[in-house]
Amino acid sequence: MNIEELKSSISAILPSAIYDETGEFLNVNIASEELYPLINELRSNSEFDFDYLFCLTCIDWKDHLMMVYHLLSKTHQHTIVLKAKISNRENAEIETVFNIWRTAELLEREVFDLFGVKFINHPDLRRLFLSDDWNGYPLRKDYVDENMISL
Amino acid sequence: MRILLTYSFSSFANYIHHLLAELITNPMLLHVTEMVILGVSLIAFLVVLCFFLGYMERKVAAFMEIRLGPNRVGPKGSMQIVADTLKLLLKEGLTPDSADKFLFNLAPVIMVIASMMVIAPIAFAKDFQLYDINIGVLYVSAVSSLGVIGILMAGWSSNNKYSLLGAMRSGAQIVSYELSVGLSLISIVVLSGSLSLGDIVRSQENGWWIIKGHIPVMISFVIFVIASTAEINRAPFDMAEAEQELTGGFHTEYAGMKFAMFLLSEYINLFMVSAIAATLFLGGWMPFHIGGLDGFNHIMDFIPSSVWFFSKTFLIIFIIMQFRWTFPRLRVDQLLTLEWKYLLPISMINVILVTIMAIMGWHF
Amino acid sequence: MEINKSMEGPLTFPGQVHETADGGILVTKLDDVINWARSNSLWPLVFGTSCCAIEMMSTAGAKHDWSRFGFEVARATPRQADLIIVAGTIVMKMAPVLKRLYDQMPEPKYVIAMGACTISGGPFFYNTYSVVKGVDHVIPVDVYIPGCPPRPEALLHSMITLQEKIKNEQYFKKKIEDVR
Amino acid sequence: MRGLIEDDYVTEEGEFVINIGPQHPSTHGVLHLKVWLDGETVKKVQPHLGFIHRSIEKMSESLSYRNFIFATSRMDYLAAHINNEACALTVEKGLQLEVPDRAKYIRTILAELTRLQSHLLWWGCTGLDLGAVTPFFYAFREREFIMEIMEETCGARLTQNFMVPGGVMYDIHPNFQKRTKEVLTQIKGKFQEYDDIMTGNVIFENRTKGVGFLSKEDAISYGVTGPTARASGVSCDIRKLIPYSAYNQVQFDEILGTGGDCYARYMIRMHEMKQSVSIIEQLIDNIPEGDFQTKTKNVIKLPKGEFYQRVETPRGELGVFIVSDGAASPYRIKYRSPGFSNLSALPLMAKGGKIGDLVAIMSTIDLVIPDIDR
Repeated sequence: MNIEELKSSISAILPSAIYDETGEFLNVNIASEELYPLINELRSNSEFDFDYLFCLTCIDWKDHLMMVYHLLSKTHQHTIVLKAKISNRENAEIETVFNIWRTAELLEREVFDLFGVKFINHPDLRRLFLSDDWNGYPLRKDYVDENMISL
Repeated sequence: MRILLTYSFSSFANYIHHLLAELITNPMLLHVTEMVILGVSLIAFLVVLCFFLGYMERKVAAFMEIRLGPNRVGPKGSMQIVADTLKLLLKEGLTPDSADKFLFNLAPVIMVIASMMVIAPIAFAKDFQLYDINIGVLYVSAVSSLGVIGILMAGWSSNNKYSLLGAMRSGAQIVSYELSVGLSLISIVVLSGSLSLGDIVRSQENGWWIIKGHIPVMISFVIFVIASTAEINRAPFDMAEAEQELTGGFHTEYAGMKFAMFLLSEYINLFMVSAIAATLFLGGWMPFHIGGLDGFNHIMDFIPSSVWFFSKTFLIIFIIMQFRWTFPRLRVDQLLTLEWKYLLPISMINVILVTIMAIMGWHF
Repeated sequence: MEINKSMEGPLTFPGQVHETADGGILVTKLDDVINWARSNSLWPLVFGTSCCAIEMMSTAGAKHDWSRFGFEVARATPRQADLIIVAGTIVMKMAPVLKRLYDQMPEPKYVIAMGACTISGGPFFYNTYSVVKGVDHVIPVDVYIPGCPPRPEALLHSMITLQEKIKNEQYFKKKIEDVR
Repeated sequence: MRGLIEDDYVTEEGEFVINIGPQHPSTHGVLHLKVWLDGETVKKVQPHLGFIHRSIEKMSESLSYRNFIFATSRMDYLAAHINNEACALTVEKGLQLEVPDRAKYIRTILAELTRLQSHLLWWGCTGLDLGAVTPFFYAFREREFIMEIMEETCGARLTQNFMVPGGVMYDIHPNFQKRTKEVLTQIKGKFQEYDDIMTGNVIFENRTKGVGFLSKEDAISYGVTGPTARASGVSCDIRKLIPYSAYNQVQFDEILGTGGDCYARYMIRMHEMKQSVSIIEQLIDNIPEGDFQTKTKNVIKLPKGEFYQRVETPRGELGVFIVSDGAASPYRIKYRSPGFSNLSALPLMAKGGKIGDLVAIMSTIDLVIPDIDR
């Protein structure tokens, strides 16, 4: 599927999706609540068949957090980037995609550890890199570390 | 030249005996004194031997691994092991708090004693044998399996899961491989008709068993070397230690002198196993003889019997060391599969073959 | 030669016993023997956290070959090791582990801080929330080697430096002073 | 010590838990594995990470686009060139900068040399992990020659820091081509030796064949890449799929296996070494004349946007994701490290095996822990 076909197919599932084609891949902006139904469809529908989640991360845009999913289909060789906006910074929550791509288990734990996004239904949501008594989420822009030496 | 040929340690022992008999008149005291002298010299001999074996292992490893090995301490690095031992003796001897202290400290002692006891019936040279016990082969196989008690004790008392796993592995391993070792020893007992190690050596006067006994004895020799490598816990059968899996295995918690004792017992075991293999299969101190060729045999007799014994033993030690530095380690279930599915059936059939050969007189 | 010798001071006759500052011939000689054994048999702990560990492995390799000095008996368990080469960055989560490893080693024990990370945090010294800025915040260090990562020759040099340090230790003399 | 002891040590009847790592000879660094055992059989494995989490991503947010590249040398230190190259390529993608052909060739040759030395080290360590010590020394003998070439041209042995946005930092050393060819001849002669000592060994085959099976579907689902995935039959060589640098100018095969076990992974890497040699041989005599670097401004500012670059490291697919807000340093950087995803499949592969199998699996998926923890 090329970009136009992807766009029309996704719009059929989720009309509220906003597209951004400035980058290398097709970016699909959605709200965090809309993520799971769409992503489930993207995986299970054989037209999309996005079987490979090659990057899962989060960006802190100061007023909101944004989850970024890079998806690729090994069979069709097409790529899209899903961006789910989480407006609530203090109590950030999003559905886990662990049961769709197993690789998400550790990646989501990493995001939880460094950004504090809670993944609903995640089987084992603990800190991954930092010790369990760590305060704060270091990759957030407002994280202040007293040990830090700024240049 | 005549003196050199007939020279044996018995004359030396007799000389010391007479010397002491003149000084000490009480026969009981004399006996005790001789025993003490014997014990001290034996331990000294074994420790020096272990220094040498440790040095040899470092150098063989270096030879296999295209590097130089120790060469800074002493000439050609020969004092390296002395430094290591001295350092281990002077190191803090830790006993973990939660360990069973009595068993923890007893285990290395048992290991060393068990391995040293095997020395008794071994003939180092012509007429040089501590005690030619008439059931020598039985004694050797019985005593050499005592070491496993030390390993189990060490593993259990350390209160460490790695140690316990190592000890359990080792228990299963040594009990299994004992069977193959025993069966391959039996093939020589069948051929020579004696359990005494002295008699077995003398029965090889017209040729070593490995040559006289054709292929069946060669098979039992190979099985003996493999199984005894496993019995003394050396790579590729070092399941009890398995550095990459269990960090240190049964000796994970041991430090300083107690660890040195484990090393000591490892090297004594290595030597003993090779010495037994050399005695049974390669004729011990017996020179290379071919039945009927008297002239040739006479020339071979010029080489002292102790040289024959030690060169055979060290050849086998070298082979076992090469195993260690070349082969990957077996997995624990493969280790037992190898014994119960391959070595044991082969050696059982082999014993029958050897027995038939002995009855029919097919050997030389 | 002859002239120099006579200029050193008053002549002594052979066999004369001196009152030495270090507490006697026997103790000094024993110390020498102990130091000789300890310095020539430094068994390192297999401990590498990052890049420097690879250079440590290179040092063990055939070209640099630390076995020449008797260092090749790398022990996996801290109980049997004399020396811990901290090869690589130590982060906050690793620091208690390192401390425990150090505590598990029996005396005498030595530490080499290998590479910039272990000296000061190295290239990760600023704006990171998780790196310990120097391993000497956690355990005492005997020898520091700079470099990112240090060359194998530098590691060998540091180990020889450590040997020299050990050769000047006075184990028995201290014992005697304690008794006095 | 929290994080080490507070976890649930819940065991079933007859089970017990051992902690492998953080300091353990077979974890290749400071990985901590909590292993539930029933006797010798592994019931469950749980990786605990973060013992070398150096927060490279956070640090990069305060470094300029020239400098952040060099922090990645310490990430996967066995593939420092390739990490640097990935970052440089991402910045070039953002700047839409054309790199001179000469730089492309040099990058590719150095990347393949890096791959070769990384695989050599892996081969030696696999031997060591399985209990054979000698392969380690054989591997390091050849690796030292490559290190010498690196040192001559880049000035460092391990963390070369040779790639800059726009090309490479310096021109190659005059001896570079001659010595590389010498070393290649040397290494090609040694492949047979490697096979002799390890590949055909009965014990080695028993230890690796049928051990740590990973199916194709699981490999994709777990995001496994590199030789580990290719052994399961997943075609994922970025050098073939999305050629970068000079990979579109060379002929090479993507080695695919079907076994999915440790032996297949081993064989893939052994063949990849030969492919690397062949790639370097094709390029080394044809390095075009010209600039080795496109001049860039002193302060690089990427336009606003997001840039993603995938490259193939010896361990798999490295992704560099830069989010720029137009400033002189990145707003957010994410490294999709190959080891991280490969490790996530370890519990699946190790389940039901023995402790010895766990060690074999860990060594054949070739973990580099700082690459996982970043």
